[in-house]
Amino acid sequence: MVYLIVFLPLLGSIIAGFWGRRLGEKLSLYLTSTLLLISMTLSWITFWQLSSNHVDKVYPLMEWMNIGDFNVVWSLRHDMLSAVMMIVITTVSAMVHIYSIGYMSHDNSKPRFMSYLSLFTFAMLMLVTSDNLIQLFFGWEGVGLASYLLIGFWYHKPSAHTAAMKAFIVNRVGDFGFILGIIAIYSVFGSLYFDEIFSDVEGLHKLSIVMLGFKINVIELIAILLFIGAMGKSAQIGLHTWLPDAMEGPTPVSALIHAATMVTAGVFLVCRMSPLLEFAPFALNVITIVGAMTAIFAATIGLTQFDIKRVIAYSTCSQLGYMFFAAGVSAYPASMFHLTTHAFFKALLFLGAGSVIHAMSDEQDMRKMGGIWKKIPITYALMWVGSLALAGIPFFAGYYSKDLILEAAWAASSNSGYFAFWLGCLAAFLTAFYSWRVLLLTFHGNFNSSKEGLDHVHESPIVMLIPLFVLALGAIFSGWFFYYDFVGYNWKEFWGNSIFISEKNKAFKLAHYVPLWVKYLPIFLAILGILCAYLFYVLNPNLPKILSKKFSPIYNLFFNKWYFDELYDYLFVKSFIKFGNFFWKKGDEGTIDRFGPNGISNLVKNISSKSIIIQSGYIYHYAFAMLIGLVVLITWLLMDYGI
Amino acid sequence: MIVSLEHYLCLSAVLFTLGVFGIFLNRKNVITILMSIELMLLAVNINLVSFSSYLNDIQGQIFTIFVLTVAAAEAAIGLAILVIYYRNSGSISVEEINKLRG
Amino acid sequence: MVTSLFFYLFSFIITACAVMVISSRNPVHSVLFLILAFFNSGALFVILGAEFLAMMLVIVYVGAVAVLFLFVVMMLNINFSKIKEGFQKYFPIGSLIGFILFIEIILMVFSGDLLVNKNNELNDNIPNTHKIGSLLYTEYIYVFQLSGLILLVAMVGAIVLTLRERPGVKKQDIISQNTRKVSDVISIVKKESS
Amino acid sequence: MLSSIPILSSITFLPLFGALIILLTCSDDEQGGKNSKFVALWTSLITFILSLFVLFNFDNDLNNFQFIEKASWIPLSNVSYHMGVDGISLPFVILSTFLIPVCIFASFQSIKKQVPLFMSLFLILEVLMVGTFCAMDILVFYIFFEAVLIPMFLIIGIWGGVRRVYSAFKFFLYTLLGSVLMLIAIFYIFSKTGTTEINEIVKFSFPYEVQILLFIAFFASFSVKLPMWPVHTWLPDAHVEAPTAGSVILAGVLLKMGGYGFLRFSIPMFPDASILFAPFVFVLSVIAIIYTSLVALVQNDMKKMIAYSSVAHMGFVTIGAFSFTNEGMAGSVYQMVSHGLISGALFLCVGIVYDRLHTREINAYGGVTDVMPNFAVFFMFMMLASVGLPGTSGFVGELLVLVGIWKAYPIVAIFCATGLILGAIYMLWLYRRVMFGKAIKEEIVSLEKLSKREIIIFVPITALILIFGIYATPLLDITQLSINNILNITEFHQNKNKVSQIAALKDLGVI
Amino acid sequence: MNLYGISGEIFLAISGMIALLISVFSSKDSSLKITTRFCNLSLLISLILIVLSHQNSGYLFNEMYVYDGLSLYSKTLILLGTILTLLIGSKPQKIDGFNQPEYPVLILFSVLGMVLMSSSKNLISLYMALELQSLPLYVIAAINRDNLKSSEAGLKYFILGALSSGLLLFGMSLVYGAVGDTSFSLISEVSSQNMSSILLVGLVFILSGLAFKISLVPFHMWTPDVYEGAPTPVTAFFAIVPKIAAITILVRVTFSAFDNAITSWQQIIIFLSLLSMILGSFAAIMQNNLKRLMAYSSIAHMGYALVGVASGLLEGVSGVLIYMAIYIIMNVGAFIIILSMRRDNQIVEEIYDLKGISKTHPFLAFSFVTILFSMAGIPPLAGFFGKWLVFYSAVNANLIFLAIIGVLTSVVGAFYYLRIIKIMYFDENDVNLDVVENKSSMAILGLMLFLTLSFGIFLNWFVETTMGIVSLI
Repeated sequence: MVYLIVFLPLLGSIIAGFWGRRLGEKLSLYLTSTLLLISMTLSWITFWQLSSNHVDKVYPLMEWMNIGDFNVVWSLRHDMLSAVMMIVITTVSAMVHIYSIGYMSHDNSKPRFMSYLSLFTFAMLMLVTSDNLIQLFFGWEGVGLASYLLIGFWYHKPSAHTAAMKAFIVNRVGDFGFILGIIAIYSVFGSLYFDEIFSDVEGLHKLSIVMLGFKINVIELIAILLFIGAMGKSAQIGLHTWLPDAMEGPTPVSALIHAATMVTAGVFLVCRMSPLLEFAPFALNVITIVGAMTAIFAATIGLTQFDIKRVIAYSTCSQLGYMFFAAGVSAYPASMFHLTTHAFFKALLFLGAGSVIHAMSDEQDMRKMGGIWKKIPITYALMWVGSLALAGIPFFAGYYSKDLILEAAWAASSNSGYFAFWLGCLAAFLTAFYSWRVLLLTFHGNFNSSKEGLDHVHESPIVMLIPLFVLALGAIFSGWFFYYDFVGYNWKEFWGNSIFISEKNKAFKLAHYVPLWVKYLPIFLAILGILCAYLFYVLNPNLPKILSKKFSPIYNLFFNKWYFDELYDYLFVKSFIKFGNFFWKKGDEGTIDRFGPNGISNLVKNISSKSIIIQSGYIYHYAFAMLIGLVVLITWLLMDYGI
Repeated sequence: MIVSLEHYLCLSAVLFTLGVFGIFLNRKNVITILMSIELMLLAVNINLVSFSSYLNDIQGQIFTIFVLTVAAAEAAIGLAILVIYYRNSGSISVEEINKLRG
Repeated sequence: MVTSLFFYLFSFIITACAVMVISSRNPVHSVLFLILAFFNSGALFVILGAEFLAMMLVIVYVGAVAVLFLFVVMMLNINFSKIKEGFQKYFPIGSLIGFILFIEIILMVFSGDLLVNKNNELNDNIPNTHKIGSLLYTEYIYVFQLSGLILLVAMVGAIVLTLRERPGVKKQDIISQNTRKVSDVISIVKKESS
Repeated sequence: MLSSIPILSSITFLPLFGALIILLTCSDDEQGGKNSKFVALWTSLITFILSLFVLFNFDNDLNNFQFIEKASWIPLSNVSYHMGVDGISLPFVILSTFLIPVCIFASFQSIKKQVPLFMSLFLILEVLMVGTFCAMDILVFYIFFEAVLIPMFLIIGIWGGVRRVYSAFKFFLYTLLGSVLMLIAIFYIFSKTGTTEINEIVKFSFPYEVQILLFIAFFASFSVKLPMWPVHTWLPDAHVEAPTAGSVILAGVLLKMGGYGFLRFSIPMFPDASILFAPFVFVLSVIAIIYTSLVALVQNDMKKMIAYSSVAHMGFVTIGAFSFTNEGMAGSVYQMVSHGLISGALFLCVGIVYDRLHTREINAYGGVTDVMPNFAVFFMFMMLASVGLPGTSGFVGELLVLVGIWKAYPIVAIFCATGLILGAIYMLWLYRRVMFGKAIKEEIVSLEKLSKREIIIFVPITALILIFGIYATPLLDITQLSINNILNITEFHQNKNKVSQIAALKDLGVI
Repeated sequence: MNLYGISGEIFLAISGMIALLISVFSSKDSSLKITTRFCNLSLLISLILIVLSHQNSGYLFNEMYVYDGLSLYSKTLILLGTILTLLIGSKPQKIDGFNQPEYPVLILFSVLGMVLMSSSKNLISLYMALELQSLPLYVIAAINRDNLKSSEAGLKYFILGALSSGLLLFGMSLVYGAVGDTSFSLISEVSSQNMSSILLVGLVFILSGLAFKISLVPFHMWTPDVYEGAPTPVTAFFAIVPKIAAITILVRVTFSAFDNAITSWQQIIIFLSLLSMILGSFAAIMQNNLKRLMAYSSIAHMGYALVGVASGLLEGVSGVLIYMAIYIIMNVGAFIIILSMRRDNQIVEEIYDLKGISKTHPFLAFSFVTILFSMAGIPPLAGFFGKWLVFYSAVNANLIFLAIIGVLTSVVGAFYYLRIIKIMYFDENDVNLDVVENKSSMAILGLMLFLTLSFGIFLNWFVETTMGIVSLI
């Protein structure tokens, strides 16, 4: 069954990709969606089976490479972690497939799009079901590729393919760390299989290597390297720049890849590697701090953006920060829990936003929207659901998971934990604020575009709304539905061996026993955020402008995304080109060629033109040359002889 | 004998060197060069004969005869070439024989 | 004593003549000095006991070679060429090299390595000419034949290069002379007598 | 039965017959061109099939050369014509026999003048390449190795681009200069050991100082051929000017001769020197990876860019070979094979658009995807393979190399891995500029789609890249034992007392 | 006296004189043709006679003449080379401006000189044979007597040749003085006991004189000028045949007469070889005249060949001998092409005249390319094997630096060979070259091409033969 789950999407992708045009658009659309639905159903079934019998299984496929100890086998691992991921992936993916039928109706390369989507799903499934790190990396890169293809789907748009390229390359930076981490693991453990690694980790965690004269603990090094990989994929601060730009892709893509699944691969990786990370306290601290900083940092940018999808993208970024600091304080189940709930509500938000954009005829700027809630009431309602879940308003999905994360951070009672807690709370406030900013700017107030535009606004077709409903169900109920299993007292039994928390790290255990104010503070802040948003964008619409003028440096900082793009542009893009040109013109042509081949050949030509001067044409010169030769020889030999 | 072999060898060395000088320090005409060559051969002959005489070995003298023969033949051919060169260029100045070079 | 005196005299003359040969501006003078040098060398050969060679030298060189030179010099009507400027700056290095060569030969001569007195033919009563004659046609017949070939080649070469058939000059043509028939040449024309 | 047929010689010299037939019978007109294409294609295909026979009969578990043929050549000097394949050479033999028909087929349209000569040169090239990889006698190896210059020089020079003369000369003289020193070293080895059998020489252990000098001589040859930084500059020029098929074979096989040489000669014959020079090689390779990647980034010429990327990829090869680890060396071989396929295919891609538009300027393109969708797929695939996406053969090679070098020098691995990022940058940047965007320019809009012939060329390469990407074991199994042999030698020498090495260095005045 | 051992030479001498008569008494228009044919025939017959008579080895005329394997080998090469050059040069002679029927006769006598030279075992016979060889060469260099260049070439060749034979003679006189005899065996005896300074200086002088004949730097100065100035068939002859005799006698002098003074002459040979390789390679780069280029190329080649002598090993000598065979093959091939070059019935000899020949005369171009690559020493062509053998012997003799300089200069040399290839194949032609393709020349070219391509197959035969020869020196 697991085979089917994983390979049905691939089948769909191949069929749609190669024969899509011949099959006809419709057929390929339905085919891929159907296959995905089957895959989804099967994954739910396997999930139930697993949660009832708790038997982890590895389904081997075939050998990949085998040289000495370096042995990799394609195989599908089915344990709780992957099962959870599988249901998330297949569900969201199936919904997005269906949604795309409607959303992409105006596009004329639908088969290609569906093929990419299915390919992505396949890669993601390979990632989560992998039994070893190399296959995981395969999936990891595969989703990167699919993301690249999908972001650049509208390759006519320069911004789209630039964004695609950026996504791929920034991810590559992360992969750089990841692959080195994998290799380091192999060099330490002599194996790439999770089980073997984890069983050895306890004995090896004190091992260290010397690098550039520094003695570094290997496990810490590995953890950091892996985390770099996770950072890239999950758009953590520093490597986040690609995510907002990725919004150039079609909205279903944003929902599937850049909200629900692919970006959470980093979180998945961290959770998957939990048995190893538990022995790397320093790395965990780093993860916590980076996660917390991302949470707040992305939220601040989200405050100021006007592109509806970008705001949600930054929100995703921020939420990923939550997941990471949860993992950083060893609350992996909480992290996974938030991952799951977030997948639903964020996909919902994106698809909702997509619905809005669809309604607005591909307009994404919130300043050009407003007051359209009456025209698209269903979308409006569903967006409310999503926002409530995102803000962590009680009894929506986000509430359960986010609160738990903050509690765990507090319960960690370490410096980094407190740091994460306070930043997380602040981010919760900001989250609520910008969520409602989106809602209010988009649906309320006056329509800020042309009249015809307003007339044109229409509710999305049913095929787009069904997925929204399904996801809304998830956004509302997945919190309490999964709470008990994922993070409840029974969590150990539920997750089985797939997540490991060291006895030393008690944050997760203690998360349920935090002071009350810790529990209520986030809710309070969220409500406060909503109220502030109401104040800013309904009661006094001039306030944002006044504030932004007053605090223009900060506003500009936020609005320009902390100048990360500019910084990178200056640091890397420009300098790479500068270096490249320097090496090419000055290095290759100016030095190597000039003094190398060209230099030598010129030298040879020079010597040659000098040497034919000897051949002057005068007999006496010729005779003289002979004589010199003779004299030199005689002198040399006589001196040798001893006269 | 009071006149030792070294004397003759020195004389031949002088002649030989003068012959060589005549070839490459000559700036006048080719005939002088040909004559310088004859001087060199003369030096060789003096060498051979003196060696022959002091070694009391007749081979050197026989060698000398052949050298003389060859010298005559060489002179004949050399002068013939010189003549046709003169016919073509109208000059036998050493300075002007440099159409072929490089 | 007398021998050495004569040796020095002849040597001096030879050397002086050699210098004149290469330095005299008039090629005719050069040839004449060359002849003088040969004469003196012949004298030296006599001192060395090689009378036959001395005669050869005079006959072959003076009688044939030098005269040939003289012919050519006269025939070619050579201008006295001027010494060009390049010569001056070239002279020191050239003479230096030549001088080094000379010094080295002298050094070699006086290095004490001279192997003298082989004395394998003690019987010195046989005259020089006789000795040469007896060897030349026996032991050295091979080389002797070679020298003949060389002379033949020299002759052929010189003729090939210089022989010219000018149009309008009458010369022998043996084949056509022999194959001449009366009928080709003489035609009898009947003329009416008046 | 098998041993009675000189199968390797048949593979090696069969194309020669094809070349002779073409040279003797085909005139330089249209009909002759057609005939020559036909003969060349079929000859190379038959050769390929024969080589598959070798591949399938190759025994992975036999720890020695196989299909050995030996004929005495100069008995007085103990030089013999000696052929055989082992795990290291077999992949390259197959690669050569595979790429030649591809190249010949690919140049059916693009070569317009002197077709028979072109075809016969390619067949001769095949003879020499296969001979290089099969030779078990170092002199025979050298003869084949060096002779490759002739056809390649002519191919670049006659059918090349505008600056073909400069490039052809640079290619020829650069590589010749590199390899003549090796010739002297070979003579030295010959005179010291009295044999030219590779198997015998490996057993001979040279004094340390001698090893260093010999190593340098061999290094001069192979590093130019490979090419390594800073002797790489001939490669971009040669690639840019060569006709498509020439570039393919240059990148696909000729560069590999350098890497093959390191594995076959430098390392096993001079293990101590190799160990001594390994850090030096790493430095050069790392520079190559970073430096040439950056240079590739700023190129305006597609072929030049891919050429620079080849230099960077070859950096992995040397790093892997000199890591002296099982994974590293296997990765090095794997990387070579995969790079042979990938860069060959990339050059084919460039050739396809070049045939249509007659420019290699990246800026002249844009939006090609619209008009040539199939091409876009293939190009995309090759690009991703070049970037080293898992699932393609490029990944396996790079991964194994990284694994190997991490075991030896983690810090080198870190630098080396930056190549992954940089590679992605320039390849994506290239793809973006050529393929993406709107097809506005008129000449782009009117581009022809891929013909059947072109698709037929791409399909097998793509399939191979993919198969090697997801199922690496067969190729790794072939190379395994041979690499173990080399490793045994180097490990033995690595464990030798270091003091003696230092003492020897002092003698040489290095320290 | 049993003259069987020298019968071939005697036949040659007599037929030379007969040829002279034929040239005089045949009709003017056809005399050159007839004489050439007669000479070719007699060369062939004498080759057969020599091969037959040299089966055993022995001495004649008081050890002045020796017939052995070495002389057989070199005589075969000389005679074959001469026949080939006469064949390839026979057609275009008229256009080249000379019509003297004595031309083949002179060549015949010169060849006789060479043949005898390679059999010399005595300084006197060596000198005489050398002169017999040289004098006709001076004449035929100037044989186009109405041409200024040709006569200048002859004049230069003559003057410098006379100077060199003066040096040679001076050296011989010194050696005679030091040894008291002129036969090689005695010289060898004395030099083993006492290598005096006189003997040493004599050796230098003798080697200098021989170096002139082989045109080794710095005694090479005549070569480019004479090659350029002389009519092309003559140049072909100069470039190919005299070198063999000179190299042979050099080998004899070094390995037979001065075999015990190896340390002395080795240095001289190394010096000459180094300079020749370097100058030959470098100076050729700037040349645009094909004949001149071939001159420098031959200088470089002689430099390479001498590396084998410099090694002082017998296998080095064997390498040299094989190198000479290869040298003949390549040069005969190259000169066929040079001789075929015509435009509007005019001789052309600039390399740019070859432009685009690859299209108009593919066979010619292909052959020339092969030969040029072979000259550059690229395997698997003949030239490589020559270099292999000599450089290997140098390495064997621990003269690694010499070998390294050798290969480096051969890379430089490759440059100018490639330049010709570039002109033939890479450049577009504007004016077509008319090519005089006569059948015999093309057949010979085909043969040379075949030998160049497949020399590796015959290599073993050559190695075994020459090793057998040199082991008896």
